[in-house]
Amino acid sequence: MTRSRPFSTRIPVVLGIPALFGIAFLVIPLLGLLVRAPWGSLITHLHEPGVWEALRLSLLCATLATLVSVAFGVPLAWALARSEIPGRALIRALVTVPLVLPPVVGGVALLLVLGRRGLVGQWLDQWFGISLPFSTTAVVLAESFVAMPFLVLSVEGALRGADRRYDEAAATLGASSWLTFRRVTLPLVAPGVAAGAVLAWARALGEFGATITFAGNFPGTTQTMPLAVYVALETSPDAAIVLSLLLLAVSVGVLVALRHRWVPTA
Amino acid sequence: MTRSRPFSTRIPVVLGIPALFGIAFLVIPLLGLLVRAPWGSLITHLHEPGVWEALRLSLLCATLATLVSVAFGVPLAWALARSEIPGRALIRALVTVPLVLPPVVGGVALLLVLGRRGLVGQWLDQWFGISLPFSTTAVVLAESFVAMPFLVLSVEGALRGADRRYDEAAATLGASSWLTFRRVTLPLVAPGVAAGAVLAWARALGEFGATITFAGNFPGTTQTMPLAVYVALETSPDAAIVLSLLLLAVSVGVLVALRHRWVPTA
Amino acid sequence: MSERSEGTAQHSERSERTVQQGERTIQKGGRSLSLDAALRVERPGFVLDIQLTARPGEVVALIGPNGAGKSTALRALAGLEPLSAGVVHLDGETLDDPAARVRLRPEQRPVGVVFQDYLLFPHLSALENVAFGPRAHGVAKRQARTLAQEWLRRVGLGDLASAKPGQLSGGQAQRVALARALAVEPRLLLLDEPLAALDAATRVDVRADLRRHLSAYDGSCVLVTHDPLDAMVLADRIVVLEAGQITQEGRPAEVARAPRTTYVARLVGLNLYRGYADGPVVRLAGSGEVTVAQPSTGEVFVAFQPSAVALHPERPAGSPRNCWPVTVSTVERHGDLMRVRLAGVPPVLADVTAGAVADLGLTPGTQLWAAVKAAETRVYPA
Amino acid sequence: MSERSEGTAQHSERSERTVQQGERTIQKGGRSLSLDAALRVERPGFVLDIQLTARPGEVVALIGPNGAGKSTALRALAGLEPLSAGVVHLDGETLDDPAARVRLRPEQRPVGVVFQDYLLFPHLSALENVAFGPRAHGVAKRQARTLAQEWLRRVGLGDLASAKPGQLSGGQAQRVALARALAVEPRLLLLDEPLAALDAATRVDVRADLRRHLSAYDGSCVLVTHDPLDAMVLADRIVVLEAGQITQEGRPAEVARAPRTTYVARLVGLNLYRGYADGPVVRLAGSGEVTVAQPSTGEVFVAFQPSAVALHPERPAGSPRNCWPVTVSTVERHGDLMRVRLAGVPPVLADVTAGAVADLGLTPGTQLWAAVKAAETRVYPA
Amino acid sequence: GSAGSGSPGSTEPASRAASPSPRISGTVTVLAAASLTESFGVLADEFERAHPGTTVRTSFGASSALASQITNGAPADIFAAASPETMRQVVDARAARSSSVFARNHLQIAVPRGNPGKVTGLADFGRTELRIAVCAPQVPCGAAATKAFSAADISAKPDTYGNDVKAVLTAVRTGEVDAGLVYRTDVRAAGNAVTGISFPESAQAINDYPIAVLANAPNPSAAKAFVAYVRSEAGRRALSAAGFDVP
Ligand SMILES: Nc1ncnc2c1ncn2[C@@H]1O[C@H](COP(=O)(O)OP(=O)(O)OP(=O)(O)O)[C@@H](O)[C@H]1O
Ligand SMILES: Nc1ncnc2c1ncn2[C@@H]1O[C@H](COP(=O)(O)OP(=O)(O)OP(=O)(O)O)[C@@H](O)[C@H]1O
Ligand SMILES: [Mg+2]
Ligand SMILES: [Mg+2]
Repeated sequence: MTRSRPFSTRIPVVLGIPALFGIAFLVIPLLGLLVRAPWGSLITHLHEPGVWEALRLSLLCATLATLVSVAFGVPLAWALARSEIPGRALIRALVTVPLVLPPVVGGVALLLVLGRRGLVGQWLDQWFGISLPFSTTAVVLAESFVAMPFLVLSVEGALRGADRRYDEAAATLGASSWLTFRRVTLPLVAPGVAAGAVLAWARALGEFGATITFAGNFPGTTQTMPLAVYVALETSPDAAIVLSLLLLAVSVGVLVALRHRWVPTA
Repeated sequence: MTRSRPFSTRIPVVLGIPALFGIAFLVIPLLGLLVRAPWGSLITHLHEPGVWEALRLSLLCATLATLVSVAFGVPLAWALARSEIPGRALIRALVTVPLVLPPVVGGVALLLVLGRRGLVGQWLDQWFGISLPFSTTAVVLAESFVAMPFLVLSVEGALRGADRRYDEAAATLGASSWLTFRRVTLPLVAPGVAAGAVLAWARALGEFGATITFAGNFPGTTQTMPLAVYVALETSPDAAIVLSLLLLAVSVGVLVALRHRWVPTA
Repeated sequence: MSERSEGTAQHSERSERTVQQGERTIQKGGRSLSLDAALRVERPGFVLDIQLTARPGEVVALIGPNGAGKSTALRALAGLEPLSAGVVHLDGETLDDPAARVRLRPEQRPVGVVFQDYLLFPHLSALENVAFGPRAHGVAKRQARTLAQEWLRRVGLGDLASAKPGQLSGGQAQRVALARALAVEPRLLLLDEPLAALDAATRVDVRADLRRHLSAYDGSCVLVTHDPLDAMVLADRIVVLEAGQITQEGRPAEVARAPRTTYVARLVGLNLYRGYADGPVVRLAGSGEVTVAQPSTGEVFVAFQPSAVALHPERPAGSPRNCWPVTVSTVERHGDLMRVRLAGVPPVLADVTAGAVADLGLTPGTQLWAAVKAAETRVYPA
Repeated sequence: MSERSEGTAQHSERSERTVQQGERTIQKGGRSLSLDAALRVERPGFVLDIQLTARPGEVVALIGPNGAGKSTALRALAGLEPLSAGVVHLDGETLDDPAARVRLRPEQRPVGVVFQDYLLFPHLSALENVAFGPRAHGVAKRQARTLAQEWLRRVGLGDLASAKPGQLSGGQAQRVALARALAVEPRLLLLDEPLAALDAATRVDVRADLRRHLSAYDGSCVLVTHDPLDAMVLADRIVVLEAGQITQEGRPAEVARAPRTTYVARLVGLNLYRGYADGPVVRLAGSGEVTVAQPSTGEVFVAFQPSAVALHPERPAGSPRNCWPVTVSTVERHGDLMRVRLAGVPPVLADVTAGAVADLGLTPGTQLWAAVKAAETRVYPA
Repeated sequence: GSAGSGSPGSTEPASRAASPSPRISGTVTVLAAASLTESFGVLADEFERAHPGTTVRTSFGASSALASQITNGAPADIFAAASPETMRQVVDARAARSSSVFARNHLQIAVPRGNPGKVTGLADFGRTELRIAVCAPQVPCGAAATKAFSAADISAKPDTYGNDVKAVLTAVRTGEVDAGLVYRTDVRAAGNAVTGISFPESAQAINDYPIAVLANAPNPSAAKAFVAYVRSEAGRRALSAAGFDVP
């Protein structure tokens, strides 16, 4: 009879091997980048103008986009999972559209709606003198547009997996559906929301196509790291690799540091 | 006292309004595309050579990439959520790397590893005569690389939300951890897996940067819809919009049709 | 006088609620119904269709076999289960009336519920669970916490206020659930087996506490329980639910004395038969007949206690009017006595001493004669 | 002889298990221990530290107040809770021994568990839940289903085989959980309140069924229960667990007759005091003294039944040797009688008739004299 | 001037391109800059017709991405880049021996339909009230724009830097900016959605398109024939039609 060492959780082989493959598949390309990175000229590349500015802007915009996604995406996920709104299946499918849309086309679509001559944008411009494109706001909007679906779908999945009877218990205690949502439903699906927020943040951080099209690429206001990487690719692939690694290092660092927050201890 | 209509689930205003905003934000840009689409020349654009080929290839590759992601991503998610492997926080953060990495750089990284002269690819070439890049397999790999993290993180979130005591109950009935996983854990987090698979599929369907870099843009073997859209943008932006809409229509159609499968009835 | 502890379902008429209930009876007398409900819930393979009423301050015990629809009835009253027909009035207010398209949501109903599986919010501490209801009703945070602490103290968990439900034992969790439901001071209290997980000693305390609490407030209470003693001690009226229908209803003592279904008879430990009386002889519905002391005519129930059944290895001569051959199915200890389940026409339960079991060599399969004196039987119209 | 129904915790010595247990006793006599465990589990604010043994075929009832550690002990035996020290041997095999770094995983232990909250797999039907264990043990699909169907039939749920747990009532779910645990035919069976949610009538059947099943197989069984009757009927030995420690252990009749803690005394409905005996007078540990019939010396327990307590409005003259002033705290119905909780030195429980309650005008706060004859007390060494 | 290692025409005299080639067959794989999509599409069809038995596989993408593919061993025959810079990366990696410039592209001002900003020349790029888009200086069209501005002695006030020409062109097409600086080929491809305005300084803002047969070309003979075809009269015709200058 096999005897496990005391107090260890055993990973069955049928799960362990694919899991190892999965990790390898996701991580080895990163190793490829690290191996080929121009370690000699690293410092030089990091001191090129605008790099840190772009990093700051990336982190800021991705975080704001995540907040926007949470603010609107969580209620949307709740409506999809819990309420009986008509055409739910269609709405759910439409929510995935920004994922499928090639990002450049997504940027065009945003311009068509929010641009100076866009469906909504022309009125914003005319009545309030607000012009969104080519501003930092536009970066946040573009990133929110591509990132929100991740949040919505993860949170909806988590909500469907959660036990609705806790909501019933809250209702019998006199809690309105809003209070129930805030104090019962949401805390119960916190891991799902956290996972969705991480997905959204990471996706926003890496967003490129929609941003360049809708928000443009102006150092200091709209040039995020992926745009800087793209520009660098043209002249010096080495610099592009260095910038990508910087972006990765920062994001991995942030996620590891946040660990205790986004992975609630059970 | 307010009286609700019989048997309707009420959406509280504080949730309903942001949910509406969320829907509008995600769907109106699509309307923008629809309004500006060249309805007159629609048929012409749809009959341009290679369009249907590209669509077929897109659906095929995205589906295969989703299968790959599920096969490797679910075990990985399980290992992250349930086992005590060392360095879990770091692995979890590294899994998000493909999200953050600008996709073109992701493609370069894949080339660095799996290319004919790559870290792994050179051995594949030398020993087995296998060359991955610029093949349909490369498209699937590139799409899997960007799509798998979505699956892993959604499923991990769902696993963390699930009640582990059912696993304990299965163990006391003599079930190995693999049987428990297959017959108890996995069915319990089915909504999370479904949400993750949808995310991964949609993301794979829209994948562009890593594909064009790692797999090239050869009609019939590696030119998926987003690449076809890119090519069309060069010659006719109208055609690009039509192709994007075609891609969207198909993906929304597929998701609505699958609804009963990926949204398990509670 | 010998000691009788928990579980004695039998009731003498003397033991009416004269002590603590004097005032309540007066209160109730003058008032109309507090709860007045007709519930119909349809499910594939199951229909619940009952009338349920309660006067102010009255405690109604809902008893019945597993799957009879007790929890379903409570859920319907709480607004968690849509009625397919019927109506729920509470203190003159309409909570539910599908025909008039009126349906208050659960949170709009002044109803408190203890769920059969507690449903404590797993992410909140015991204290926060109990404070949740008062908070939802607009009580200030600090005050709600004080209130919650007080309720926890009352159910004996004052020192576990900060424990999460996952860190509570089963009985502790049930006590928190009870405190949580009581803390909102509802006008209708719905308790689904509120004492099932409590240990026997605590149960006595909590039952007494609940008793005191229920007498103190004039809302109605519907209590589901499987424990006959709980029903006897806590309830003013017992409603027996079987397969979605009410099969008997009445004061605890009445129900215990004159059961009208096999379920109730087994609950209170009686042998019960239905039959057609023609003078002193009742022809039973299954088959067989029983001679009784009080002659009557028409459809009747015949009941007698297991202890009234004498067992003999041979056909006895002498006074017992009822005497028939039986075969032992099982023998099990039952309190001080051994309870013998006997197959025959009719089948019957007998309580005998352990000594008798040994003397008669009772094991499953033993053939015997059962004898019951007519004087021991009770007859009442069906 | 009057009928005593469920819940009577008191036991006369006559009612030994002579009937169904003849063979088992012989079986056991010849064999060594089947389960031999020392469990130590440490948690913040709670330590479980007990020795637990069982002979082959023996049923051990674990009773004790809520939060005593009963479920924790079962979890530790099943391998779900790591031991911080101790050892678990089953039929000579070591299941757990942290010192030797041996620990079998739960699925490697031949142990079946019924959890307090059932933990039925929500996505599988009742049948599939029961078939799960046999399937995991390698039984072919068709055969496992036949087996499961048979088990469901035995717990009376043959026609609910295809229902999902969400569609079962509480009691139905518990019966499925019982069938599921029994279907793997484990060598050690751990039952955490397996009958708590069953309705009183079904409970009698399932209890008898369980009794029969437990006598049929020679694995050991540890049973957690709050129902004294379950413990008496099902168990060969009772282990009383309080605050993580064993406070008493013995055959059901012994425990009922000579409780050693207040918890057990309340469980079986006795007044119990600890004190120092010096001849016929026992000075109680709290304060007060009791005169007893059997003189002795040293630390002793004194026990007497609530029905042995007489209540008087004035200090009575005459024979009772023990007589002291008390104040009524609560009065509640208890079976046929009323149980009066009295504060005084010492505090005491008295059972009186409803008539006496009315005559004496007993309401909380009434001042009385309690009297107990020395002949009614029982004394045994502490 | 050419930035590549070979001067124009150094390897393949134009005269030989037109002459009937030796029997060639098989597949030619061409990696070409995205801006060549239209013209190379036409050329590939014509080449296949002229040489029955051959197939031309084209893969269009950003020159830089194509260069990465080639240096990582892409099994291609020909690389046609949109900038000498990227070609040099390939040559430096010894993936191609030499290259030649086969086309030039020069800048034009693009304005939305109706020219709302009333833009007439390069001087308008200094007007702060206008919304202006140009390419980022690191990418070829941006480098060319910088040259044009310095030649005209204008300090341009762009509101956004496109990462490529298409980003600038999209901004113009949707009316987001009043003027952008793009290639003439792009203005032509965009049809009547944008108006092109030529300016004299564009002569200083020219971008060269080099082409090369790759060192590891699987089908070198057919590759040479295709390059020759690009440089032939037919090739020049197709390129000019798309708006390129042909040397
Ligand atoms: N969600 C459901 N869907 C379908 N049938 C259900 C559902 N819940 C319960 N039932 C069925 O409805 C009937 C009544 O169930 P209910 O829970 O009301 O019984 P109960 O009287 O509370 O029983 P118990 O004493 O075992 O708790 C049962 O037959 C049960 O199987
Ligand atoms: N997961 C946990 N973490 C911390 N403490 C716990 C946990 N589970 C139980 N406890 C505490 O451990 C003690 C023993 O709990 P256990 O569940 O074993 O009690 P029990 O004897 O089964 O009680 P009950 O009769 O109420 O089911 C209790 O005080 C409980 O609060
Ligand atoms: Mg129930
Ligand atoms: Mg317990």
